[in-house]
Amino acid sequence: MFDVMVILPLAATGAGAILIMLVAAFETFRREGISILGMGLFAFAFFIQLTVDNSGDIYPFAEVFNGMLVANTFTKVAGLIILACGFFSALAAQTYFTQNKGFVLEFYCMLLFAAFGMLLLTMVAELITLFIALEIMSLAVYTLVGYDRHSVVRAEAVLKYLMLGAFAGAFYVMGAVLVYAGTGSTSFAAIGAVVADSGYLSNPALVGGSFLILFAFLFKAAAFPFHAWVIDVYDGAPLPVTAFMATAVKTSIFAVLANFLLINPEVHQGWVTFLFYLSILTMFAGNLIAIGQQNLKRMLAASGIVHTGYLLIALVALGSERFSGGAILFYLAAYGVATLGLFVALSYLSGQDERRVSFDDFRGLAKVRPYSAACIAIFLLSMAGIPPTAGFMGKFYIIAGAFQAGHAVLAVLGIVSSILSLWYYLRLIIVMYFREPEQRFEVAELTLAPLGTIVLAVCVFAISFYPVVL
Amino acid sequence: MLDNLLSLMIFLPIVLGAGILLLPVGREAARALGLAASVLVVLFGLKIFLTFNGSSGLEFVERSPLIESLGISYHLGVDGISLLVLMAAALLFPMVYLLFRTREKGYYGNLLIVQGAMIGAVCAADLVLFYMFWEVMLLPVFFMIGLYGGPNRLKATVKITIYTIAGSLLMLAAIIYLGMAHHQATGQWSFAMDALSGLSLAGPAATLAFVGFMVAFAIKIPLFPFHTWLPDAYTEAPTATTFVLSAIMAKIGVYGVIRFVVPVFDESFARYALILACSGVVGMMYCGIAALVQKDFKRMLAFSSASHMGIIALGIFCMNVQALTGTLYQIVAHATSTGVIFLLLGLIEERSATRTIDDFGGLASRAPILAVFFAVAMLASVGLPGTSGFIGEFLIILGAIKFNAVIGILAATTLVIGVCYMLWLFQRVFFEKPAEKTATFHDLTAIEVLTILPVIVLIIVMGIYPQPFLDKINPAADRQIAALAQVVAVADSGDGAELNNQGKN
Amino acid sequence: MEGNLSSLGFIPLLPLAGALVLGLMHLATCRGRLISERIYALVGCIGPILSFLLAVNVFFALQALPAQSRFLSHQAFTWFSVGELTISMGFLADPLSVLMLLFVTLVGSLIHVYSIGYMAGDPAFGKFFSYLNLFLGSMLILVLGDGPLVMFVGWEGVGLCSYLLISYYSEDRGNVVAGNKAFIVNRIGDFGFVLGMSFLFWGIGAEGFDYLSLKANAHLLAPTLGITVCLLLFVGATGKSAQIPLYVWLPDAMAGPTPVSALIHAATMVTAGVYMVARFSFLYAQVEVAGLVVAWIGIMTALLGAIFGMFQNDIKKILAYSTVSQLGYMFAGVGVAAYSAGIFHVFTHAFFKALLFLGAGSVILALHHRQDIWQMGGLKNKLPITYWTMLIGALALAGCPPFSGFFSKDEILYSALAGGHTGIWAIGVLVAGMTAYYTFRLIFVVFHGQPRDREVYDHAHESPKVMTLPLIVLAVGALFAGFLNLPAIFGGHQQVSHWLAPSLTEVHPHGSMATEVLAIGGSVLAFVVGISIAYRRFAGGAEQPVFTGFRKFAYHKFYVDELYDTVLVRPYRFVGQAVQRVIEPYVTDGPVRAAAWLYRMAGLAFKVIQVGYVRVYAIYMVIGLSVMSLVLSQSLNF
Amino acid sequence: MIEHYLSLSVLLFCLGVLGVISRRNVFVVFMSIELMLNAANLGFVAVARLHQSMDGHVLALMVMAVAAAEAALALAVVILLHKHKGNLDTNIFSLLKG
Repeated sequence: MFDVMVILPLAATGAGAILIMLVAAFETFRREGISILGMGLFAFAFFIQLTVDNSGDIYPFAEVFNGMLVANTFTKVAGLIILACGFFSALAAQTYFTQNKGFVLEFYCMLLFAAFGMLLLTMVAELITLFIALEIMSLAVYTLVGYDRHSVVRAEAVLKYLMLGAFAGAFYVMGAVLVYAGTGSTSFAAIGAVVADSGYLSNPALVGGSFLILFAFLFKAAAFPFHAWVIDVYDGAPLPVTAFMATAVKTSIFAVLANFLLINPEVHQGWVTFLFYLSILTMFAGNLIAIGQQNLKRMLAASGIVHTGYLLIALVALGSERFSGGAILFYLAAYGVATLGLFVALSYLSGQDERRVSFDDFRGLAKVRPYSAACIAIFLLSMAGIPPTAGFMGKFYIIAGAFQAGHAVLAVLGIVSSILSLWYYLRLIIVMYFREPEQRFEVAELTLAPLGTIVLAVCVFAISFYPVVL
Repeated sequence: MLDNLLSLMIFLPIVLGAGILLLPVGREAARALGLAASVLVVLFGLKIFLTFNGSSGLEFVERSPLIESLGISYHLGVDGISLLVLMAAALLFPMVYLLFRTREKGYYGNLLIVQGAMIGAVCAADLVLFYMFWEVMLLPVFFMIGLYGGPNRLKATVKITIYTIAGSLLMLAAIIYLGMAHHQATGQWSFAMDALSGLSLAGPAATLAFVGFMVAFAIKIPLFPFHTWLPDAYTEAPTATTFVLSAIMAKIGVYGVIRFVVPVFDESFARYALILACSGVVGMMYCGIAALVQKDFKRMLAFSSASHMGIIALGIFCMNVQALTGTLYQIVAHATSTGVIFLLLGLIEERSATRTIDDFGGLASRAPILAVFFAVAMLASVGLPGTSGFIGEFLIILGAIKFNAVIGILAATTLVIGVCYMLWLFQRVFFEKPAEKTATFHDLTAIEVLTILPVIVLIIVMGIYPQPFLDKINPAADRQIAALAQVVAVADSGDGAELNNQGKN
Repeated sequence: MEGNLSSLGFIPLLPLAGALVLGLMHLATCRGRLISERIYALVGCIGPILSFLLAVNVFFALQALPAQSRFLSHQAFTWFSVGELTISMGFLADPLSVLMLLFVTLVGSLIHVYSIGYMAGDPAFGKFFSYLNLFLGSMLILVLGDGPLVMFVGWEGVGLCSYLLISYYSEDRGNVVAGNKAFIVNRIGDFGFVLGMSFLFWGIGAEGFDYLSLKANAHLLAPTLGITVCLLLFVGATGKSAQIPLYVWLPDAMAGPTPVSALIHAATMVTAGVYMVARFSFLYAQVEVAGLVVAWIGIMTALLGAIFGMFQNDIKKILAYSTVSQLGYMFAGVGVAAYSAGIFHVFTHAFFKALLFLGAGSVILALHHRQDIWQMGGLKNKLPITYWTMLIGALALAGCPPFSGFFSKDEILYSALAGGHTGIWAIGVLVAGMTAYYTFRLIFVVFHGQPRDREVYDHAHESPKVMTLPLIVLAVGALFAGFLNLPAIFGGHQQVSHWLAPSLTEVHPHGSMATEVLAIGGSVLAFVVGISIAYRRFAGGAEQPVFTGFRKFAYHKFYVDELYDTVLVRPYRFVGQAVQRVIEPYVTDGPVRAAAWLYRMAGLAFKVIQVGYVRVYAIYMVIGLSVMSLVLSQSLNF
Repeated sequence: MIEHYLSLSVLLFCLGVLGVISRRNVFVVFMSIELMLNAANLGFVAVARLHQSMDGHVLALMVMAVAAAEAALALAVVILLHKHKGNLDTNIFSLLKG
């Protein structure tokens, strides 16, 4: 019975996706109805996930699924974050499509499918299930990016995403092959056992395989030097989808990455040095890309790279004993709230056909729409890590973790990079507040997004003192 | 309600300010609210000052856990070191609301928030809490300069914000390092000052952490050569912001050094005290010289303020009770004098719509009362005996000479340097023939006089009868110096010893 | 051994209170002058006169005590106390301070009265009296302070008042500049004073930082530190008392109203330096070197002042330089450890120099603010009182027996000679002659001969009673003050020296009769020579001479001001400009700007890399992958 | 013995990689990716044989299924692109850059 509870959110999203697909077949449902339904399903799944309390590792239906899924506090919280991201992306979409063309009813279906893949991804304990989950998520997201057939930009975005995604996916499979060759099994537990008795570095096939798998994850997480796609794709994708990618995808990827690295402490040890340098490169590359950008979506994509860098720091510092992933998840939550907040705000401020997406378009926003501007400022400050926002605490945990793991250098460089990141976060605030308005920022009336923005702005402070165990 | 007075002093302004910013409030209402809140804070502040007895350590303590897993707690308290800074942050604000009556509501709202945050920073006894207030108190300044500043405000606001946040983020790293060090020592995260001051830190990491703290505070004070954000910021900022920055926020930097750096990093502090002292003295002379040639009234005063901060900071690095007490005293003395000077400047600017020194002249005959007030504040800032400025400055010079004769002699040049630019300014603005820009200049109104008069009186009283104030801060200063004692002994055997040796043989 | 006398506190307090009241009255009514000058004058004069009476009272109280225990003190309250340092706002009345007290309050009161006439009709009458009261209060704190730090309060206070009063006519730029000059130069002196005090404190101040304790512990002071302290304190003295090299401010200070010049820049404030050195006699007595420096700088200043005084045309400038010169004498006196002689000269000088200045003021007022002596002449019939009183003053200054100046000056020269400082004595005699010369040059040109400017002469008229009365009183002082310290050779008992003895550490040189005769003869001779030359040159009403060569050089004061300007002021300004224009933007702020610029450039570089070709992105990935795998294979070596 | 299979599979895989980074025609690129996946499949079955376990074969089937799904999407994208530009050169799709 309990196992059912564990996978119920999963089932709910999957079933919901299919449900929407079916009702979309009938013309009876209008956009509003569908969007409410989609949001409702996300909320429903969220609350189930919330009610499930699972301490320790649970392998739901171990004998049926052959222990390819595992649920624990970590997966639970990750799932919560993903579902919340899904909910707010849906909310953003609801508003977004009141003033943007190219809505298809299947949008929410795809959203739910993607969420389904992500939830699965957080829970997998076996390589091939992982691949399937990854692909469910990816295919859904590809579709979300490119479903608007009339826009060449979307087409280009989906081309880039799909091509490079599939490319990386192939590497993943190859990695799986090598790991399989090295250990004779694909389940994390078995691999862990093999590492435990025969050692890790002494097993070239395993090392090479896990290297390729790692590469695939790093690609999805847009770590340097595999970041190039993320900027163009975020730019090309519709705003709600970008929001979803920026938050939910990142969450699921880091969840699975953490799980994979913790197959066995040795594996983690094997990659610490790598992740160390990667995190540094990623942070600084992200900053350097971000300062050059004029377009907010691109800037946010680049800043997303920077945050990937921070998360990599957290991965480096993973205390492999008593792993709770607290720092990672808190950071993901904080980052998710701020990013979603921005995208939700953009989804109604950007106006018809995403007219306003560059810095200069938001000149003097504070004079015309003070509350929106205030919320955006709050989100930006949270991203920059100014207390008492959640972003600050997130950074705090990560830096503390880095120190605790003895990576003072990483901690200091993380600080330095957040100094650099002030540059472009402040820039938007300055544009919004200190410049004179040139337009009226007219937006569609009667939409949920403004409300959502305010809710998220409150969350920025609300979750900031949520206790987390390092 | 009055048992957690400090929280009240912190959050009454912050909440009110946030309310003013968020809710649709008229500017008049905003000003009234701001005035009311600041007056309340003044009353609370006076209550604290009067009921404070400096004998024990922290008083008015409030403590409740914030994040157990990291040992972060909401921990407030006042002691002799923070008392006078707290007074400076609490007492001076009503003037702004009384003198500048026609600003946007955001102006008043931000003022409230910055006051609350500064009081918080002064009272915080937990490093993370301190850091939070420390960062929060910058944001209103950022917005005030950007929204209500002068023509080049954008450049100025970006510079001050990135400069200071950069510094404080380095401090954040150092803070977390301290917590980690405590964790290593005791297996328990903690950021409480009492816990951390017990740590014995050594090695390069500790030194780096020390540097992290010092950089943050050096930027805020500002210590030479980290002062370059100051002239632009002070000049472009609206009067109230300049007042806040120069009168109080800079002092909080000094306070931070005394409160956090000295107890925790005593060894590193003693080792680098000489260098820091040099930077203080050099800054004093450098900015004093730069002040002489400024064309812009406000910019000149900005440099003069920076120059004084140099000498004030010097007092910390001399590591003897005279200098330290001098600094703590000078914090208030300079806050009052500089505060009055900048506020008067704001009034002058309002009346004559110019800041170029050469446009002025003959104000003394046009506005005698204004001239007298300005003169008193000016004399206090050049340290004339009988004004508050002298006590602190003399104590600092005295201590500096004990610490290191050369430093002391250089420090004493402030007597001359300060008077040079100040008198020249006074001559060109208040004396000589009235200029056409000041032809229609009218003197202070009754309200303005009544607003500023108390501070002027305070300046004089603090110069003639300082002992009550000193009694409050002496014990704390003694404790700290005593804690530093053996480290100072090490340092003295190096440098500051000639005098004592001469005294013996 | 020391008693308490609470009335001491009131002596400075009264004028200060007066200053406050006057100032408030003035500020309250400065828009429209509602208060008549009479009230101002009344309020202004009460303070000084009461203080004078109190001073007299204190004098008698002190006299009642046995000679060696003549110390009355009053600790008003603890000023500030930090660590070893404890300063109480305390006042000390001992023979030395009481002597100063008496003539300061007396002269001060007289000049207040005089000012009623002189400043009549001034728009800021009240302000003037407020400043004057403030000055007197500060001066009294200076005199009565029981320790260096309390003295320093008055020290700076009088400096401030001097600044305020010099730039009293602030509409005129020159006056303000003169005021700034005075304040800044004084501040340079105070720089030395503060350092001196600090070193002294760390030397022996821990047990108590008032004169009596310091005197008690003086022997503990290390010699090197002792010299440092003495010289640093003397720097302070040079600033305040216009000695080389800081004398330059005093002549310019004549920009102030004449009573100010009389009170501050002749009688009282400028002698503070001498008083201070005498106060620290217990230190200077320990280190002869310091004393010698003081003496030589003093005598050199005397010479320089005399030289300049001989070639000035402005009546006040002449007197100003004579003040500089006389101050030089005083320092020569205290320098050769003849402290009582120096102080005695301060005492007499106060009378005759104040007298001369007030006389000059009356002349200037009579001639409607003309100050060039070459526009005057033959005024003795027009202004008889002024003439006779000034004549007395001049004789005293010139050192004509039996006028006061003669005795005091002779005392100094005698001590120098007896102390074996023949050089100082010789120069002193020379200067005495020059003094006689320029003093009577002034007298003859102004009062004798024919009027040079007829219609000025015709409009001239004697000043009102309120001004001439103080002249007369001072004249009496100038005439008889000398007899207070009549040396034995004239059958006197040197009362002043004996009176001062308890508070000074000095050894009276016991020169032979011959020395004494030589000294007296020298000064008398010098006087005669000087006055006779002056008589031959000017008594007959000479015309303004055209200065050439050395005289021109001297007339321009050896171009010292210009020198200071080029050596100190301009370079200082230049450095300021350099800091502002070059160092600030490029050196101190340079790194910051450079970093920002670099950051932006790097950002552009990344924009370029982001080409937008998906294939290229794939290549990036592969490159990254291969680099990583390369590193991997290296690090794992398989 | 197994090494040969694995090296063949790696070789094919590298060919696929080369194809992806060297060809500009979208179609060919996707074919190269398919090649990479099939190389992996070869590896799977070989290793399955080595370990005498069925897992590998199952995995290969799974991968094929996923590959098919991907291919379907890929074809859709190809058509989309062709509709927009009438050309399948990846380089002409570079509106998003900088």
